[in-house]
Amino acid sequence: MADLSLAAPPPRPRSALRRLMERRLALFGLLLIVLVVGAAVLAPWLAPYPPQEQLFDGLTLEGAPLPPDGRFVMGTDLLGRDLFSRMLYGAQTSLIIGVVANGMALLIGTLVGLTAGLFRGWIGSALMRFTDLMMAFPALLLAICLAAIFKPSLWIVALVIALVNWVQTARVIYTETTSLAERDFIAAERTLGAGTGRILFHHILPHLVPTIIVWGTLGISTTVLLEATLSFLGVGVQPPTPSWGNIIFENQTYFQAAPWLVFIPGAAIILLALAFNLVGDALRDVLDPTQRGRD
Amino acid sequence: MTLAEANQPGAVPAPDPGPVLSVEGLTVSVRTEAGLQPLVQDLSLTLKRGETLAIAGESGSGKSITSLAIMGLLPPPAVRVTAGRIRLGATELTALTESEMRSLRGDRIAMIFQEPMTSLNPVLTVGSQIAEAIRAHQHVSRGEARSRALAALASVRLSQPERRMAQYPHELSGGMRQRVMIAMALAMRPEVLIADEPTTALDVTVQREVLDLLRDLQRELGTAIILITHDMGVVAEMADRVIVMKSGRKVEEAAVGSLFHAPAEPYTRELLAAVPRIGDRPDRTLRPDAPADATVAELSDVVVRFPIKTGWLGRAALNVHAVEHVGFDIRKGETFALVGESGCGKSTIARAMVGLVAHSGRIAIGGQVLTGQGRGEARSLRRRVQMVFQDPMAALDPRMRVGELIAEPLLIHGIGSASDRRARAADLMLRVGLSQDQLDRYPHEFSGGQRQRICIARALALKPDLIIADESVSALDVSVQARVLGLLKELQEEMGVAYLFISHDMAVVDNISDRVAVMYLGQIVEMGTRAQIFTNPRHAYTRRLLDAVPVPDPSHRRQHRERPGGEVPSPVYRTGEGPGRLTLRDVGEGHLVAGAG
Amino acid sequence: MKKWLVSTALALTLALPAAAQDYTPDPNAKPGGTITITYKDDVATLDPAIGYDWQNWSMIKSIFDGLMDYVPGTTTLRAGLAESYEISPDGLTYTFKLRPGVKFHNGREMTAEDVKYSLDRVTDPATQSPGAGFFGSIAGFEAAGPDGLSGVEVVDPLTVKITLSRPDATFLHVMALNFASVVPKEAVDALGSDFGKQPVGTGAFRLGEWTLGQRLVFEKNADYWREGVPYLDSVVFEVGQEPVVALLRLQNGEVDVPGDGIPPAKFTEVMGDPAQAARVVQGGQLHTGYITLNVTMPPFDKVEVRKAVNMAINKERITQIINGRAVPATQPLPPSMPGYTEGYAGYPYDVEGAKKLLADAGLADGFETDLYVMNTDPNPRIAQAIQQDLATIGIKANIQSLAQANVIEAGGAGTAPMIWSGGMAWIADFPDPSNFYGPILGCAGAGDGGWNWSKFCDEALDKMAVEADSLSDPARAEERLKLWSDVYMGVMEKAPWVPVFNEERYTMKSERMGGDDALYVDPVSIPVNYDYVYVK
Amino acid sequence: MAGYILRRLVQSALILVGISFVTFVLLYVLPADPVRQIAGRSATAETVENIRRQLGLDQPFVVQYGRYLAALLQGDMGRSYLQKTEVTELILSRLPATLQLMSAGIVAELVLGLSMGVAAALMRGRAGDQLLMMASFVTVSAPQFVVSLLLLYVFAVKLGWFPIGGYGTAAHLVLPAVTLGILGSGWYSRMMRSSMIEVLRADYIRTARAKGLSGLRVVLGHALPNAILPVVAMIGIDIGIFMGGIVVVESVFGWPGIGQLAWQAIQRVDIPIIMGVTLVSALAIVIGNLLADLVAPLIDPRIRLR
Repeated sequence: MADLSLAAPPPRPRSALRRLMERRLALFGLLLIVLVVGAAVLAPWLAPYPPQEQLFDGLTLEGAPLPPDGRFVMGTDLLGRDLFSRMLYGAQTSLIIGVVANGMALLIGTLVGLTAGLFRGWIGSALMRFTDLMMAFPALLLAICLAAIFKPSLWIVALVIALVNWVQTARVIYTETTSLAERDFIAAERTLGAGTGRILFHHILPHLVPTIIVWGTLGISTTVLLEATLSFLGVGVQPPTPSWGNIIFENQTYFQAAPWLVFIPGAAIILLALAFNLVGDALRDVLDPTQRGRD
Repeated sequence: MTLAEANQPGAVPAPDPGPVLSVEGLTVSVRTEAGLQPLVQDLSLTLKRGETLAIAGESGSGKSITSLAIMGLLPPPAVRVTAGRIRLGATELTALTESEMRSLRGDRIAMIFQEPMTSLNPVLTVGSQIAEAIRAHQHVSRGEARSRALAALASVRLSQPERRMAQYPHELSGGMRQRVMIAMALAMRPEVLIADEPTTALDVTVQREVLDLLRDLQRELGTAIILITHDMGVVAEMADRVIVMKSGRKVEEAAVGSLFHAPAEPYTRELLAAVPRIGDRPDRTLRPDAPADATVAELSDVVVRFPIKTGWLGRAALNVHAVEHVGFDIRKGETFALVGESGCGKSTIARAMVGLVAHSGRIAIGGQVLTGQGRGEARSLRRRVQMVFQDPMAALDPRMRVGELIAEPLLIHGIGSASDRRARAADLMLRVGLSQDQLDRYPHEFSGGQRQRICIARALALKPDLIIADESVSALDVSVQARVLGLLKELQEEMGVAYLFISHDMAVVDNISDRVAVMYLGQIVEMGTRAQIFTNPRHAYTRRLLDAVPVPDPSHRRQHRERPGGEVPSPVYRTGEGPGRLTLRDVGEGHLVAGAG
Repeated sequence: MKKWLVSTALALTLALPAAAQDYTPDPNAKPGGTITITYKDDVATLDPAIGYDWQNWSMIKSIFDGLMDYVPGTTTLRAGLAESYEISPDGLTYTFKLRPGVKFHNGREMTAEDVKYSLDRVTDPATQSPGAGFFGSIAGFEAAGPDGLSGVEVVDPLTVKITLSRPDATFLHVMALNFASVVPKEAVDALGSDFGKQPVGTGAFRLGEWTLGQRLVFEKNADYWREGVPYLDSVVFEVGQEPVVALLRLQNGEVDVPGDGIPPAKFTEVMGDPAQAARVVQGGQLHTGYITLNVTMPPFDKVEVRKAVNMAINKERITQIINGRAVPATQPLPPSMPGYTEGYAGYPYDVEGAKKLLADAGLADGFETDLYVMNTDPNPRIAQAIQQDLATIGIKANIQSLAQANVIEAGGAGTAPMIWSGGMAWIADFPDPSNFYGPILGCAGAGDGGWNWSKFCDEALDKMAVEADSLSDPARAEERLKLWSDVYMGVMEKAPWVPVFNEERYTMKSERMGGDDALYVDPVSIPVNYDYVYVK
Repeated sequence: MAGYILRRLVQSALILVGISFVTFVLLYVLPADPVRQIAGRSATAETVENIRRQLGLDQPFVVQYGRYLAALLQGDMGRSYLQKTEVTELILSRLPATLQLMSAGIVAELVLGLSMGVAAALMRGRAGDQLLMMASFVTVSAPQFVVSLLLLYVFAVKLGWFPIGGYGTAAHLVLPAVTLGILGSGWYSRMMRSSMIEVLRADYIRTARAKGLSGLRVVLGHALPNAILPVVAMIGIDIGIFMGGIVVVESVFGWPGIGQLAWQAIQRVDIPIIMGVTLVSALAIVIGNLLADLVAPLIDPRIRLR
């Protein structure tokens, strides 16, 4: 219905920032992100207790954790540590994993998919065969081996997660790139004499932004949980460093006896993923000039 | 299907003089940030039984919206009917619920669309799509629906209807698909058929056949047709009455004869004046300062084949012979046209010339030979040949601003500073008739014609010797088309640039070209000056092409020829095989014709 | 577990009347019925020469018999396939008289040849038995191979003579190990490596069905040579069951004994409900959880540092973390083990004292080190508690929570400064103090790849240990235990370990399960002694 | 077509060889010694060396890998170090359960994901859409173990509708399959939603409506087959991700699949089993991808296999 856009000429666009600000959901997401980042940064000042301190009165005599109350707003964990303090410090770890590891995975995946999609010759097929190989490789095993070979630290874990998680992104980006490469405006660029680099970064990459955002936001929660799985296998971030994922994993069997130990960090991960998604969705629309005036 | 052929359209007297469809004061609005915006305003029309009413107008005139409003297919919730009434016989359509409306659609009122490729579901067989339309309205068995679908396919004179039933849309040619659409629309013998640009996407010879078919079927079934089109030639040939629309309003309504011969409104006159007609222009003499032998492009024996890999280890068993041994020259400052129908290889030649596809044979631009590698050609060559594509929307990166797009070729070739480039872009904008304060807008904020101007400005940025215009005005409204053609001519006068003008539209080609080559199945069948080709076509195919063009004159008579919609000959051959090579023979004054002519 | 029981067992010499101090059958027991036991992990193998997991340990016990056996629910030795035995005065020759008429599950009668074959097989390196080392005292062990052990002789079809190269007070216990089970040669030859999947023994149960990864069914051996047992018609083992789920199924009446015990997440819930708590049997086990301190790695090469660590650990707190399912330990041996030093209080929990010791060692500012731990709950939690305790005296211990195999590797290679033993910890193979020394504290295990993760090697103590074990004369058992007690006190003096706690067993059973509570905390048959329990 | 499949199979075989190599390298450099596990805690140094020699683990890497590959080509994956059972037998005995659970899980995942995606697309921009997309986040972010236990607790223990874990009947299959379905549905619902929105804009949908078809028929008969295409390609990718999730679900529901086998083997460095499971799951992924590619032209006749 090309007629519509012509019949109603779009009003002049306002600045991207303002448009972003006008979306209530996006603002809510942004607020959540700011909150989490704030919690992570200000953890040393906000936390009522050191995150690893096993409080003498944090456990019942039988060794059971304490439910949330006035003193421990989120209760205590199995070692009698204040969950609220651990959640605050855990935000640091989880943000780094969710943003850095996921970001690296996206970066690798995008680069591989993009290159393979644009250079359809032997480079492309070599890259895609390699991607196929990695895809058929059990991710968890790879992560365990990599993490066991390097000594686990936060950054190594982030790297391992990135090395495991880029594959799906690469595949999806590859598919999209190949279809974009067929489009007329790419042919037009070629006739102008545009080099591959220019086509790649100025004309193809911007069109991949929506896909990257979708995979990026969904990837946040999965990477945070993957870190937890790795911790559980003993190749993740080592205790007592808290991360939202490993708080869940440490306590998952207690979901009945001490539900707060599972559901509070679980909700935090979901909210974090949601926040990034809300902002990502809005960003995607705002960055796409063809969507202006259609919100 | 043996109805009288010589009859004038609409000559069959209508049994019932009362209108089958009437629209009164229809207003359709879209909800935007700025509130309700009317798309169609206060439109009234009546359609009598058996008559063909054409709604003519350019993009944005609201003609398609009107048809969707009648069908009850406006995209909810943004667009809706805000005033007026639509009545089908005694039924008040605007008062119906969606499910009541649904039972009418396809039964009493049907519609066919512009793009037969995208309007048929690609994953369902032709037969099942038609049978489904029948079963949606009548409780018949699958077998019964199938046999009726088969009958419907036969009635649109599709070759091998039995086989078509099991085929998928992509296995059919464009003309065959449109026949399928018509069969589907008419399967329930509706009272009203709305045909929205039914032939716009088709080749001219196919268009001819589809129009003939529609007219014949109308006579047989007595269906009233609303024909929505921008093509005044089609209007002249098909319509009994015409409504001209502009910006959502009716401009003029008249019987077809009086509209063409005595248009009442200035807009109608303008519109008719813009319509390109064949044979109303003398041959042009090239600029005197151009030496006769100065060529900007020489092609000889150019061959492009695309292998279809099928076999084990990806050996190519089949090849598409897109371009076969083509050779021609383009002289400095002239407009050389390549005409032919889709798939004849004309665009492939263009792509080969800018290095987008690999070729064999020799292509030289300004004496410099393109190697056949496809990509990575020397940059200097790029500067001398530029290309303007058919669909300006697709050819402009939607995520870049117009100013950046126009300046991009300069940036790529490292010409000037950022401010120089911007100044040049502004300059070019002015040159193609746009204002420079539009530099920061995005392509989608422009109309189709404006976008094509942007593409032209972009092509001009590097001051090329040759611009390849690949169907560059085909998608534009006639008035816009006329203005763009004017612009191209003007630029040629001014800059001495040569054009390779690729088009399927004979009238446009006649309008702009100096020399013409006609292509069929990858080979040139006839080549000569404009006058030679248009006044003295020697090859059978050229004649057929010229014959098929609808003439924007209702008094024009044409011979009616019947040809069932079969398969179009294909340029696909097994490896090692290929089409017979045509040799061109000079029939006088450089007029070259293939074979026996 | 009472010390005197074992002493009595060792006091038995010459031709003991087989049934004399044997188990008194439960008058309420009645035959019949089927019970269901669950495990999380797969049962690896039922080959007695290979099986060394705690799940298959008790299963193998029910399918096979050795020459010696234990009184059900105790650590008291009793005769098994041997009707009687004689020990030569020098303690170097054991002559076993076999019980006549004992049949393998395949119907063939068991003879002395089978006993010899079984011992030859387990010590043959080609068998790759993890238990071969236990037979080191048999003459000819070093040359063991396809030709068999020179120290094992068949005297007549019902008599086997075993000659030792050195006196070994634990030898009768060794003969009660699964590794010493008697297997029929023809079945092993026929099945080769698959013998572990289709075992043939003389035991109370025979293997009925084994669906890999799902279930095993043991069926009653009607020809079992012990009268009256087993009571059960069959035992079904369902494997691959998450402990939490197994407990839910128990609460639902679908399972009789969850083999993995009560998961920590459910422990307080179960113990808080009197009806459920009544079905929980509590008992000791021959287990010690400890921290190894690598004495070859500075600063743990300083005994002050090791002592300081011993004093820094708050054992009470750690037992609280595991819901009090253990008692704080003072020494390597668990309290129920003979040789345990009564009255020894161990190192006190004394933070200030620990700090002072560190300062004495010149480490007043503390140091940084690594603490290795196996990654299954609750071990990382315990490690974190240890970490916090160490932090209070200035030691920064980074936790390396790894898969079992990786921890064992680090421990064996001697690259781990500290290891928390949980999950891999020492549960005794047999109830004798020597079992806690050789491989894990002695010089023999301190080499590369050995299980002595402290790499502690004290020649003097090793000599004492050898001396103790050569006291095979049952009459000198008390003397021997005293010697062992001294050895472990010597170890505590050098403090290569921090003994943290001795785990208690908590076995939960279904309503219908009958039999003495002791059968449910049987020290050698975990989780229950299948041969003697019954359905009410 | 046959040529295509053959070519793909050769490619797949190469991928499998590649995977066997990478896995072997990783396990070779992994700091854990399988011999220590086999030898047990009482083993002497000689015993350990002896076992190492018998297993050929004292050989250089190239020799070890060469031997493995040679045996593998004859269909021999070796014997488990700790269970002493043929790896082939171990895997074959568990494979049916995993395949069953996996197919049921994928069906559940597709049914849930696709219907959520379609519903969201139809309610685009409205509250229902946002709610469903929110739900997709919850499922993507939910810890597998907790979801498994929660479902088990509610539907098996409390309500008693299904057995508490185990294997055998269709009733046993429901909960684990639904768990996997819920966990994986988030990705599909998102993909399906955007694909559906795209398709609903297509001309042929307008044609279908112009024919007077009912809304349901338009969605199911015309939009769905078109919208599902990108999702089919996703299934191939998904099988890989699925393999990870199946470990936890299998262990909670006591499902005797290869996930549990792998888990135990990894914990104890039982290299032949790890190798075997890796290769089998890689094979499953490769076959899954092949199937996805073979199914695509059945849905969309425009796709030709070349």
